Amino acid sequence: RYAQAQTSEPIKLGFECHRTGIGASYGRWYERVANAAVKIINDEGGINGRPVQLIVEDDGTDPKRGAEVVEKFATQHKVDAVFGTLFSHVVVGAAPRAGELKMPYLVVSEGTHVSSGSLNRYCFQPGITDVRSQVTSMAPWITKNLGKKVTMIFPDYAFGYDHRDNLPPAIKAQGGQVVEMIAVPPTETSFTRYLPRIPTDTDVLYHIMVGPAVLTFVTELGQFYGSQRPAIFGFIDSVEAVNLATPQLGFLDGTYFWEGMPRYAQKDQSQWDKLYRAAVGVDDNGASKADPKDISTYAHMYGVWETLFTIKQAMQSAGYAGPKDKAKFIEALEAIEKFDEGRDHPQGDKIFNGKNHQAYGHQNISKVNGARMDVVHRTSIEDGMYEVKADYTKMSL
Amino acid sequence: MAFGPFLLLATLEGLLQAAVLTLTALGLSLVFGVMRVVNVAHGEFYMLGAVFAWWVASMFGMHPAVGFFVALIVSPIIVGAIAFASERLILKRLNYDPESTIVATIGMLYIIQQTTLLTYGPDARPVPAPFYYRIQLPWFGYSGYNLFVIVAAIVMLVAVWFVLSRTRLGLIMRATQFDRETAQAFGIPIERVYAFVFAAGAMLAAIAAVLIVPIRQAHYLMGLDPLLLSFIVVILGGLGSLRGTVVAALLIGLSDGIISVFFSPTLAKMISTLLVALVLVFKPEGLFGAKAR
Amino acid sequence: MASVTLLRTKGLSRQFGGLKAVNDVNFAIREGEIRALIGPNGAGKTTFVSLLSGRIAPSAGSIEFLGNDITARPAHKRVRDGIAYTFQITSIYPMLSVFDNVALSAQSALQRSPGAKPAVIAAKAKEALEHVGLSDRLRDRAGTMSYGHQRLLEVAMGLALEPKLLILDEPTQGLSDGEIENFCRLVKEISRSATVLLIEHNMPVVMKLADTITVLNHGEILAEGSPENIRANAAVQAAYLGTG
Amino acid sequence: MTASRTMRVIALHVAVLAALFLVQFVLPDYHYLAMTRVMVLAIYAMGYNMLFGYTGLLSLGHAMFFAAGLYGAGMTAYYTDLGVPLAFLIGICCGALLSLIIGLVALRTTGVAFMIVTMMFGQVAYLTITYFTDYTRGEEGLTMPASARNFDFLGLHVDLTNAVLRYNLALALLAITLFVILILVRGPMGRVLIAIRENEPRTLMLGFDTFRTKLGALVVSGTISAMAGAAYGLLFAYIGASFASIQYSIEALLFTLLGGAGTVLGPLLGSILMFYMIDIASEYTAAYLLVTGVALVLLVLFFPKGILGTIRERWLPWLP
Amino acid sequence: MLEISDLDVYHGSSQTLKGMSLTLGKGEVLCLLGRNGAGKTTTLRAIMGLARAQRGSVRLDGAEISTLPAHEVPRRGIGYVPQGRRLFSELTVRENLEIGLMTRRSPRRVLDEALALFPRLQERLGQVSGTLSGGEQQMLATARALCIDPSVILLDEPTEGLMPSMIATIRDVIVTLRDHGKAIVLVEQRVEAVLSVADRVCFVENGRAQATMPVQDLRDDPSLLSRYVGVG
Ligand SMILES: Nc1ncnc2c1ncn2[C@@H]1O[C@H](COP(=O)(O)OP(=O)(O)OP(=O)(O)O)[C@@H](O)[C@H]1O
Ligand SMILES: Nc1ncnc2c1ncn2[C@@H]1O[C@H](COP(=O)(O)OP(=O)(O)OP(=O)(O)O)[C@@H](O)[C@H]1O
Ligand SMILES: [Mg+2]
Ligand SMILES: [Mg+2]
Repeated sequence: RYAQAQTSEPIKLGFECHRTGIGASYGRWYERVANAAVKIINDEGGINGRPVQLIVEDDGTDPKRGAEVVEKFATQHKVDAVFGTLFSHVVVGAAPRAGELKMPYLVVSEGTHVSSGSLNRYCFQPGITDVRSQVTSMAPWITKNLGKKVTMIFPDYAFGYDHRDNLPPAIKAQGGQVVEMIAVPPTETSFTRYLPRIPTDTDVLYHIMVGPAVLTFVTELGQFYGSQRPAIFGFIDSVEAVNLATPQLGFLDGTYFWEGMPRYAQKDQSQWDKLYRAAVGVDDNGASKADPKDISTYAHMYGVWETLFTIKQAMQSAGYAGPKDKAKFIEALEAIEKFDEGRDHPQGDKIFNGKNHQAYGHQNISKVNGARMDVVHRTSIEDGMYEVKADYTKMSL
Repeated sequence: MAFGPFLLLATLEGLLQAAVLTLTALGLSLVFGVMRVVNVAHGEFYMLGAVFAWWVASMFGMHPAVGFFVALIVSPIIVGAIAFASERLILKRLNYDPESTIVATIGMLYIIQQTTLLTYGPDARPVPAPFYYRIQLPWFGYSGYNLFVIVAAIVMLVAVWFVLSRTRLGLIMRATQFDRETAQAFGIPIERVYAFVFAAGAMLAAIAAVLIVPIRQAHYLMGLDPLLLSFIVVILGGLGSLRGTVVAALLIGLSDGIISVFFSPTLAKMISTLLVALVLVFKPEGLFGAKAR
Repeated sequence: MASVTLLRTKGLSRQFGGLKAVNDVNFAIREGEIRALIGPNGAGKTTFVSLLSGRIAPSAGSIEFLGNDITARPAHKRVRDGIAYTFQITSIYPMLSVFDNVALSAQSALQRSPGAKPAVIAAKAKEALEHVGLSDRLRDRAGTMSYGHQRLLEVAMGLALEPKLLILDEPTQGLSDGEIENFCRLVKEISRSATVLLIEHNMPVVMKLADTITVLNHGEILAEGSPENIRANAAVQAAYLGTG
Repeated sequence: MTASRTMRVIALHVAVLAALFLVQFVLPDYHYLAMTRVMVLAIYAMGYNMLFGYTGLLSLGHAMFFAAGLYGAGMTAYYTDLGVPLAFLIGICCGALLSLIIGLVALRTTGVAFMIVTMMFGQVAYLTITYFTDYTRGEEGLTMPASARNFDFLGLHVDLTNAVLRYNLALALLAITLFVILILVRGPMGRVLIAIRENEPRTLMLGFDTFRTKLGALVVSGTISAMAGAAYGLLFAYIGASFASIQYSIEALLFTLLGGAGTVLGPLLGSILMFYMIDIASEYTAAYLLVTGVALVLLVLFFPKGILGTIRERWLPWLP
Repeated sequence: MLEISDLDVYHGSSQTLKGMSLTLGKGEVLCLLGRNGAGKTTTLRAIMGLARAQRGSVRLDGAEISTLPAHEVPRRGIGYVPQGRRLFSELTVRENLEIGLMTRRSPRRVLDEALALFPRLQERLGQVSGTLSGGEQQMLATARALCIDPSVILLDEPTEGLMPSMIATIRDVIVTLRDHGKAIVLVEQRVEAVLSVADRVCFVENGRAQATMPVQDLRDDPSLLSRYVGVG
């Protein structure tokens, strides 16, 4: 199958995976997606006629280990590129080492660290839209449909800051107002006592939580409010990998969530979503086909898939033959302008900005209807555009 | 929300945390007090308690209450058995040397935690509460189950207090902690006492975990927080003082909740941690400790 | 020289809860003497010397050493001033070698004259061990020695401090008769360069060594005088000696 | 004691350093980078050992000293243009100052209370970093700007992205630390530290100011840890709050206990072992910490005093 | 009733007991004399199972007890007063005594008898034992051992640190116990104290019983003393 290649040496891709630590739920699914995508790539003849070999290293969701893992990929496994990292602090911790080791580092983290230009030329985020763009595109719909006075609850942690920094201006731009910002320390396991801080005149409660305590958060919100509650809008991160059919979550019925890619197969499900679901082994409810109790991180993990196909695309257009072509590979990535919806990009079409290395795509807003979610609105790409100041291409390679 | 209700809520939450913390800390205190073993794996016994509760509850899926109460009995027993075995296999052979046992219990921590990750997985999983009852107060709603946890913890506490201060077992345990050799010379089978104490300590943590798991979910990393807090409570309360443990747990439970009425959460945590640390600095023997050891 | 007062207490008291362990004690010791402090168990002897050494703080009263008020001086400074204390309950470094135990004392003594070489410390330590007859056990771990030998080590540590006032709290406890004899000789020798305050229950030793005896009872001084006087004192016989 | 013994000790340490110097010519790339990192962490552990191994004070908040160096140096390099050498010095000073303050307060306690109090101060330090997220970016952290990767020092151009330079810088710092500690623990202070560990009341009654000695040990220990932190931040270009978390305090404890508390080389050995144990095990299983756990338990069963500690006890009593 | 033969005990690589042998009959006081470090305490610890014998046997009424776990030994009726008292220092006097009672489920009567011997303790039942004076602690240690209602009592330097009148009390107690038919092993440093209570004397040297003789022999020939323990 790899007949036309000068060499059948595999292309090695380092997958930096949160197998353990607080990111483990995501890591597990990221790994499944990566395996599925690589299988397809290899079945179709690999990249430039060479098979792709996936090398997985666990970073323990820890920035120090993350940096070590990047070093290990670069110098021991001698991979051609590294991808996959989710948690912001791990990305930020490992990025400098990737830059210095001249190792292409493609993350799937949503964070604004890539798009804001604070990392380096070797860091890319082609598979998933950054939080700033997500938030910007949500704001108009929120203010128009749910209310103008917004209270936000977010983790006092990197991921939360992207929301904290970007939501208020976006809401304000729509004539709304963020009336209270409640930062919850990342170590918190119980939230009830933060809830009274929510002003009574709040129209919309905007919540975003990560980590294992998310379910507690939602449950306690339910206990607190009962049936009289403001409109609630959340980022799906709060219930990623969590079964919506859990009795405690009944309270979420009628609330809204941002989803990168809709967990429940929609009526107008695209053929690409169908194909992608089948390849990864996810059923129509977003759970593992093997175990319906094993819920995926569906709204995010597509980013891994799209990143892998982006790598393939760029390597092919660069005629990538080995590590000496890394610069060409980077430039090829930067030269990408858009992705079309299709098998390689099942979430939808995207614009890619080669200057700040960030992709911009459509976002979904879904409503919880009796333990499933249905998309009620899909934003346009333009909704999420903002002025890009960063320019990595000015940095040397 | 007005200040009063806010305070009420913070207090309720503080009581809940204090209740669970007291039970967990009591287990640690027992092990530390009697065996002089700093059991770093204590939090993992707590975690195991929650995980086994999930496991039992999902096996007895007929009614949440059935699953829960079976778990309340079965889970601590399994955890106790695991603790018992590890005491026999590891700690005993180390002769309870303080430094070695720290390393060994860190090792146990990893073993338990990672085995859970391999088998149970990285997700947080809920256990249904035995009953669902929401108390609607004029300002907010509150879970009736939370109040049940507080009461259950108090009942457990009284039971432990009775055993420690009113029974022979308690006397034996207190004697053992001062002088192992002399205790043996008076017919106390210290090996059995130690294994029992270690298992009992773990079981207390497991009970606390089963009580809390309908509110907090079982997760393989959930052990760290209770471990650290328990240590603080045990030392702050004064070693071996049951009353101290309760008071310290209340203090810890209530302080950052109430302080967070006035400050932002992270700042509140900073201030309350600092305050508690300073209490210890100026009263190193703990609030109710006899004297510094 | 013999008449110079080395240490004096005025109204020294210490209470434990309601118990007056040491009660209004006025006490003075002259330079160069061997003073014995005796009294029933629980009379407050250990408490009294703990006050002198600064291990515990008095509830009232003052302590004067070489004319200076040292009541508020921390314990370790008193040691440097020259008040050394050997514990009634053996307190050594069980995991360290016998030599290191004593070397620590020697090092402390030499803090007063800085710039001491390790060789000097070693020499002083060995000399002190020689005195108590442990010089053949330098390398042994202190904790593995028998109780009696640990007591001797304790004394050696006191010696190596080169104190002006050496307080010995029941030093012959646990020593066999043979060792006691050596010990008496040792104390005599020490007394040539230092003042000794000796707490003892072993009456023959007290009678043989002491220049003056102070008897403590219920935290108060019951009697003070020469060995002969004390032996003849009816109150002392009743309170302490039993028969006499 | 004797001159020959001193020679033997010096020879051993010089040999270890020489070996570390020489292996750089044969180490494969990855291990080259890894060893650089391990050496910096070993410095941290050695600082820790100064307090725990020799003085017997178990601190669970040492990450705060590491973080003081990390942030002191890192924030200086990130926000000012004072230059890297000055930033490094500032990092060390931050650690020294912090350890002095913490020492004055925390040393009023002993034993487990000390352990808990330091842990809580450590938590406060961690929370402080996350509280000032506007400057620190909290958990996410900051990466060093390009200006902090290249600088001129004494007329030399230093490029911190150069792996060879980094390795040898780390080694130099390690060597300095090693000899400072060696001199301290073999000198009169070392003996007093050990005496405090073994029996503090007695040491006080031997006329030593135990509080001041402990404070000294804590400051030395904190400063060394801060130096490791400062070096870490500057060499690897990242500072983040997770370095101040309790896990990193426990890590130092673990390195020390594994290698042998109260031995000069123990923490170095412990750091190397622990790193490779995790690194190798993680290639085979996601549950590499399970392997680590089993290894720890086995180690402690057969080497109860840590590796070097047990070797010293059984075979080489002269080991410092 | 107690028979020890050929005990070897090691501490690490050094041998502390080298073939120690003793016998003790009912109602007899056997006194161990010897220099510091001779192995007297170790002998008692070996009887109690606290020091493990590599070789040799300890028989109580003919039954082997050296292989029992340490906590079984007191349950067979051997009471131990350790050197240095070793009380449960944070427990009260009463609790210390209760620990003794617990061992053999002894009746209350035993406690009353023990307290009758030491009226001083009666007054201080509620005090934390660590704060007792040295002499009081020694009484408590002895009383605690009596609480297990032993048939054999091992006393390791019970008069250490006691005032003369108290030494006399302890001596009287030992005599009383003997008269009650208890067998007693007494380790003592003070020869005069020994002479007045012992039936037989055993000189311990270098980990073995060098010579055992009726106390009368010692009274008759004080030079024996200097021969075995170096006292003139
Ligand atoms: N920390 C303490 N708390 C309470 N009481 C104490 C404390 N220390 C000593 N005592 C009491 O003070 C009294 C005097 O004790 P001290 O140890 O001074 O006696 P002593 O004369 O040395 O007796 P001995 O000859 O038995 O050693 C005793 O009754 C003792 O119980
Ligand atoms: N735990 C131990 N480790 C090593 N050696 C020990 C230990 N215990 C006792 N020894 C050694 O055994 C020997 C006998 O000690 P033992 O305590 O039996 O003497 P003893 O006759 O009771 O002396 P004393 O009259 O001083 O109490 C001593 O030389 C001592 O060094
Ligand atoms: Mg006394
Ligand atoms: Mg003895």
